[in-house]
Amino acid sequence: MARLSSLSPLNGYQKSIGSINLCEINDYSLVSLAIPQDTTKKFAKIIKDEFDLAMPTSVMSKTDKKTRLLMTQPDQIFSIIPRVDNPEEDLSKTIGKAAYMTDQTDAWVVLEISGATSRTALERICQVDLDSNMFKLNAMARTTMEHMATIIIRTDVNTFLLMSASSSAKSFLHAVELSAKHIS
Amino acid sequence: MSQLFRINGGLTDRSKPINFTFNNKQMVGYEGDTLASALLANGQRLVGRSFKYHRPRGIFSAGSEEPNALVQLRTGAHQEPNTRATVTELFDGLTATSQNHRGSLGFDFMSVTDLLSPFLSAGFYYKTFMWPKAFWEKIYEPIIRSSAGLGSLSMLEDPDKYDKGFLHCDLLIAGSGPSGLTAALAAGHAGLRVIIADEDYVLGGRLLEEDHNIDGISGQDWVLQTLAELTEMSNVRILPRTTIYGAYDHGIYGALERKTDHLADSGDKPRQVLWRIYSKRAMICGGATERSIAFANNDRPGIMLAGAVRAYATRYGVATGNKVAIFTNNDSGWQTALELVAKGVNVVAIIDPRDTAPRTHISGVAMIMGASVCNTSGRKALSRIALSNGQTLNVDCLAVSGGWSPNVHLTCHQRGRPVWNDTIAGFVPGGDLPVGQFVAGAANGDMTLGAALKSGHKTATLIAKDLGFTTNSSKVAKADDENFAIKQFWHVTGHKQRAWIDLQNDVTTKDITQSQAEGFRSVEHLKRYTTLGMATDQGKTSNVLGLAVMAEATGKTIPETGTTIFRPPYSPVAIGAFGGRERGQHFHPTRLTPSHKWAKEQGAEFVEVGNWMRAQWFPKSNDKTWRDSVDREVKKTRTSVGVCDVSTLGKIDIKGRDAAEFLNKIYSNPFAKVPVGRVRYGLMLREDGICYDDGTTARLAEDHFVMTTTTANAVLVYRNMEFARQCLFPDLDVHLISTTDQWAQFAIAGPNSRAVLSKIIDKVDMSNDGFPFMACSNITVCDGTPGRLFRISFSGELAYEVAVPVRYGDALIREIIKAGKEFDITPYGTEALGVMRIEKGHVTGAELNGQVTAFNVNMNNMISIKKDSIGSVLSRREMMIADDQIRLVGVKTVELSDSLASGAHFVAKGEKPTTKNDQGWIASVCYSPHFEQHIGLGFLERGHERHGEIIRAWDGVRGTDILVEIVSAHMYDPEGGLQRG
Amino acid sequence: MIINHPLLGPRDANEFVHLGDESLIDRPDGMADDAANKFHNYMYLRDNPAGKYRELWYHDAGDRSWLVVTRDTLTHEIFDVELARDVARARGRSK
Amino acid sequence: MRYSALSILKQGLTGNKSWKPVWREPEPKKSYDYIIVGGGGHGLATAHYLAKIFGGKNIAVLEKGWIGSGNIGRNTTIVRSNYVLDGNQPFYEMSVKLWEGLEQDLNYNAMMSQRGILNLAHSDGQRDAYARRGNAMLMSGADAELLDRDAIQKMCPFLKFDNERFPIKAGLLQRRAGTARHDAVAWGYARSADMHGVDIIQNCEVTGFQMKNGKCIGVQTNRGPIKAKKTAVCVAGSSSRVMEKAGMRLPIESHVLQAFVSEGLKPTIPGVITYGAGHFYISQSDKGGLVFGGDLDGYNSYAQRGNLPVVEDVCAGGMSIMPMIGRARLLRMWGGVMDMSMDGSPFIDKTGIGGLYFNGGWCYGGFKATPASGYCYAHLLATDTPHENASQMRLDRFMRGNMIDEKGAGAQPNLH
Repeated sequence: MARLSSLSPLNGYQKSIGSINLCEINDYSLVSLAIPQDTTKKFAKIIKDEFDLAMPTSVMSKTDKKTRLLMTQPDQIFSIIPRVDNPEEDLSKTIGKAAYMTDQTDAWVVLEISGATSRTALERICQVDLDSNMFKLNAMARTTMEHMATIIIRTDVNTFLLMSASSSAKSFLHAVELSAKHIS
Repeated sequence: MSQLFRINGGLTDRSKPINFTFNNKQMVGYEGDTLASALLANGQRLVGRSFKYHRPRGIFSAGSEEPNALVQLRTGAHQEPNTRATVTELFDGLTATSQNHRGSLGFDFMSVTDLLSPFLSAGFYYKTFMWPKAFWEKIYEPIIRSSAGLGSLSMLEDPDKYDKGFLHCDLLIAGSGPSGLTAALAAGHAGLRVIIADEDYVLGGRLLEEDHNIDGISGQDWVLQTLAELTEMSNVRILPRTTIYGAYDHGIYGALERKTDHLADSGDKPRQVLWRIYSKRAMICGGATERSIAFANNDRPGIMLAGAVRAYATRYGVATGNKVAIFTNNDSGWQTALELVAKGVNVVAIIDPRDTAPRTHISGVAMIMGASVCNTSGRKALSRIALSNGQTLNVDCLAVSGGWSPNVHLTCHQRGRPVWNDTIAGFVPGGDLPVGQFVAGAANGDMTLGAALKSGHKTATLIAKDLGFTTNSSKVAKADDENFAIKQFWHVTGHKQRAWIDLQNDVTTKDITQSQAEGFRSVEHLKRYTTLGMATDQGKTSNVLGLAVMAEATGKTIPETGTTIFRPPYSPVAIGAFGGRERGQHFHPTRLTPSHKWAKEQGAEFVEVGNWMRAQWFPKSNDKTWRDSVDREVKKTRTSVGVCDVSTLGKIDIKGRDAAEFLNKIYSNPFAKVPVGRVRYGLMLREDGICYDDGTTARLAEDHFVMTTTTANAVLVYRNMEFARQCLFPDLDVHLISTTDQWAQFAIAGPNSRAVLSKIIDKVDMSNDGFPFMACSNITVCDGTPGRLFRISFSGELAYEVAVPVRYGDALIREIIKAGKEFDITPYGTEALGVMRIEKGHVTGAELNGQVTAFNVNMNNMISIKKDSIGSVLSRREMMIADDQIRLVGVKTVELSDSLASGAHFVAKGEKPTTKNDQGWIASVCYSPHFEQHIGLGFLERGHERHGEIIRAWDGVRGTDILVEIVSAHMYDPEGGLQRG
Repeated sequence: MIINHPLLGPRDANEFVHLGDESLIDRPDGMADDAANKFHNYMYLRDNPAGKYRELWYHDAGDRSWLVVTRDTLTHEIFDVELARDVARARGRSK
Repeated sequence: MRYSALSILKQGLTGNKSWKPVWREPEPKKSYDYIIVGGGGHGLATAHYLAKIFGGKNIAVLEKGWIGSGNIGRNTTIVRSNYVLDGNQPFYEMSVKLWEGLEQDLNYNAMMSQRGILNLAHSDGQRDAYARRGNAMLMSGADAELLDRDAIQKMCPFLKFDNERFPIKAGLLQRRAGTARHDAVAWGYARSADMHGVDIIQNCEVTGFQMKNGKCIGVQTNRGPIKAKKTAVCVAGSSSRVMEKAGMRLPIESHVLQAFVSEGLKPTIPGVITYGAGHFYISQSDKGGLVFGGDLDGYNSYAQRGNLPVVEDVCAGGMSIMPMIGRARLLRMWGGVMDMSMDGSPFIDKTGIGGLYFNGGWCYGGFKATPASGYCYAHLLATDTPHENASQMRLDRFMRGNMIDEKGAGAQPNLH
């Protein structure tokens, strides 16, 4: 029997509005790593060894070319890695039992917004202060935009990753598109 | 009408004429005009009618404090009532009409109320309209309502767009007058992130309206120079047309920016943007508002605030009259006289109750000291004034200055109380300012230009230091301090006429004295009884005056009498702006199921369930009604097989060493010993013992459970479990994460469900022993796609739920349909789901509505007494387990042809439907294709022991009253053989 | 309002959900003999002070932390924000 | 002085010079039979009925500020009896009946305006819940109608019937519901109570209770001690603060509820309308202002002011159900302190301390309840037995498990 074909929340959406570029990112796998009580140090050492990355903080993500680590909750890390079929299995090879793993790849839609006026557009929906001195490169925040829970990460001066629930991806896209239209 | 009253000078662009109409009269103004300045330039005196007496009224002020000149702007769906002509930027094609009159503005039938005024004094309506009783609703009130109110809404949907936004700054400056600008300079130079906002479309505040010198150049040039400097600074954001309307907790300010109101067309961009500004510090530099003096008939068109007369001449190049007199109790009135004369306006006299004049003479102006204006005449426009010294003067404009009230509004928004200052005869900010807020300039009582410039700079510098910025001593702009001496002279007495205090609400000095006589002496009583300060201007020009007159009447001082504090907003804000950008499709986010695209292809009807769009039923061409579709889906599922997208159910991954122990505390029934590979139905209580949520939870590994919650409660259950995890059992090693959006989950139900699934699932022993009822397992489907399989049943049939990552959901539903073809598989929606669960007697939100106990739904045996779980203790309170409590029952109509409706109440045969005879109600109903009649679930007193009884289902609001038989809630396959088989 | 989250810094209160009095942490033992009384007082009776108040907030649109916020109910001034889990441990809810 | 068209005519012709104070300003006596603590709507109503109906004598109302300065002076003036539970509905229906005769009872026009309340339903489930409620209303002797979409369209053509998300499916209408002029209610009761000999004492703050072997024998005030045979607390908004002086903890939290009024407009909204898919309800005052509100801010507060998220949420709700109000301007926003009880329903009861009675926990439903609350409280004070329509509004109901939870929200005040 044919293997099931996959469909991303925005089906590979990409668009420019005025000086703003929007595109869906869907070439990743996302696994949540829950750290067993009182083993944070041990966990930190493992990701240092395995990913060569320091522990992310709840306001700063850590990243190299292929991996990005976010601390989404005091005892919870999101690891965003290149797309694999069964990421839980994949990661357990390196991390083993140091964390409880839950595949979250399909739970999120990831939208990249870039362009000279991206911040001006985000002003209309994002209540977090995105001033480059307050929200530096790789800074991250879990907040809300238009009643939708959102994770925002700065990946460049004018580039941000926006992560929101996959089931409401179309509403989320509408909110971001409209902000871009209103300021263009 | 040509612009007869235009004079030289001002900031309007004479090279850019603008056409507009007022009451359909074609007029011309210039770019830079407000509607008010253009109307005055065209000699339009009468612009509106007052609220109560429908008195003829003209333009009174030159700012947002305007009580009189309210017009209906634009037409059709864009019609905008109560728009202040004094702050409306003129644009080409602007149309405005006057409001609150029957018949023409010139002849208003309602002005009869003016003649009846003796009988319409303060609070008259509380004392009459009571007889005969029936007349109030039918006659009196409709009359009062239609004569009250000002402008009208179009009653059409607001066609404009709105938006919101969020700004952050170190220092927010409200107001761009002298103090605001020097503050912005100082803070900007120090490197603070500054936002300076002004409600006006040109920055500069009073410097635009008065002639001053700053640092040796004209005030207006200084403004331009300063703005140029500020524009250069990347850390300063200038927001014209932006009103700071409110001060909220912790440095948050509300601001309204008018984006396209000054344009003929919004060009599909937001009309206004509502900003939420997060500030570390804020400076209120809002200046001061002039007030009037109460004297007989002081409300006629042509009687204006002196500062406004000056503003129209200086900023707009408009003379407000051919013969102007000035009535002032303070020096600013004299400044007005000087500037008007300098601009060639004919000022005939200046009248001042003080004995000695502040200057020796002003050429051509009679200086009448120790006198006051005691009456005026001219019905639709001022023609003559009478003075206390017996003199009368023919004038068409009277400029009045009763002194200036600092604009303390934003300092009061957190209930702060201003304090009285005798020298300036006004209230200044008290000590209890909102945290982080400062006040400078006239708003703080620094009434002179020199002082304002200084205080702006000084305050901003202090703030910068306080925030840890180094302040390079930027130079302070310098200017002379003009005189501002004032005599506290509030109203002219010794007459029987009405002297207005609140122009819009027609509150006169008589109303105040009467209110005093009737015992309404506290300021709040005064306001409420007379409606003083309750109009659209919120008493900006009248509150202090009213207070002063009340103080006199009670023989107290003004501070003894009280202060008036202000509520947000500073000036009224369109409801549309507060509403923001979304009101239709995107009012709330929409959640789509993994099979949504496929279901749309099938022509499914959708229904909103907690933001999810769920397929309700799948119509087929030969279905005549929705019932045909639902019946078909139910029958097909019960006789062969059906499939339903159940991805909307909340799914929570629960992991950790202590996961089982944790669940044992969350669920009221035992969970500690659920074997791996098994599913258990769980009942969740609130701590107060009321049923809260239910669902199945599967154990996939020793330290891994997957919980399902109802669609509606998913978020709340998760929140409560986090509470238990973090606050009640902080040391348990248990971790939660929602996987609702991760998994596409389909229920496959019916005798043939096993056969269909076997074709899709990779190598699992599907036999009843291999995978029995309530089994669960990690699996792969369609050749290796990871998934999960649960053998659970909501329908009561042999049934499974299969889950794959959401991105495969669309493909999987198509595979399932393909695999089910040979069994004529049917997709079913929420309606069929509902029918089958009612037949089976499963409860949902319709029954578990937050009011019922486990006892009520006959599940109290599920509350383990061997352990301490959430809600168990309080679930055992006496009245929650009393014998006479309501119990869940099934109902069937006695007549097969009868139909049932939810919400009907149970009443015994032969009894009246009264509260006393109310025995319960029906919670859910459906037509059951299986029983071929209407059935339902309901709650009935002692219901568990009344099966077989016949009782009435009384539905008064729908006008039905039918007989039903009480049966067990488990109507379909009560032994449950089918789902286990 | 702005809540100064101990881990995330100042955040608009609209990201949070308010539950109520800090004392809701002190859940009585359901197996104790006078549990009925204890639970009644725990669930239903409140000091409801006009002034300093220690209350529970949940960072619903954020990191899902439960917080104990010390706030003045007359002025809304916030004095202190702590992680509820730490407070719970300090109040003796450890195993 | 009796009010009538004639009295107004006479006064008008003589320059409105001889209007008399609406109530006396007496000095507090040393002792009273009854002291009612709190000169708000409920306190003044209690005094009126106690004196006029139950023949109570020697009564004082003590108000710490000016009468009517509590929530009766800042609410959205809605009167209705559309509850579902038998612990509430008969009480509120009794209240509506008293409202209907109020003008004549008080000889004061509180402008009770029965222009109806319409609760909109946007789903089948909501419609059925309204049906259950409507039937409960009819059973209590109130009026109720379940309207379909067309009937609603005839009444309110300006509603957004085809909202893409929340189309209007049905509505529950109570025609006898409506609004009243809130301040006038307080003044009318005060005037009538005063005419029946009640001492209304403003600027008299109760600072404590006089206790003698476990009984309450009077109060301490900033104007000295005052003895009383029976002390009746009626200070919704400050209940916890006052009862704390008697050593009582209450099942009550104080929360802020905001309300809003627009600039004056010509007649726009027929009656009271509530939105079923957002937090929004609205009516129009006699002066033309749109009076509207929504949900609690959600946090405990005594500050009498709220914050922006709720303001925006309420207006967003309004715009989605009646987008024609977009160009009307919001003129004033304010907040009141709500006595939020643990199940959303009030208390009229003895306290367990002899001589001390309690009335409170009105949540945001206190205004409509004013007459019945006053009547039933007066009944309790005069007879020491609860009025049958208030028999479930007891302080011990949580101990017994007899919650009156209309919303089914549980023991969390900010959800009611």
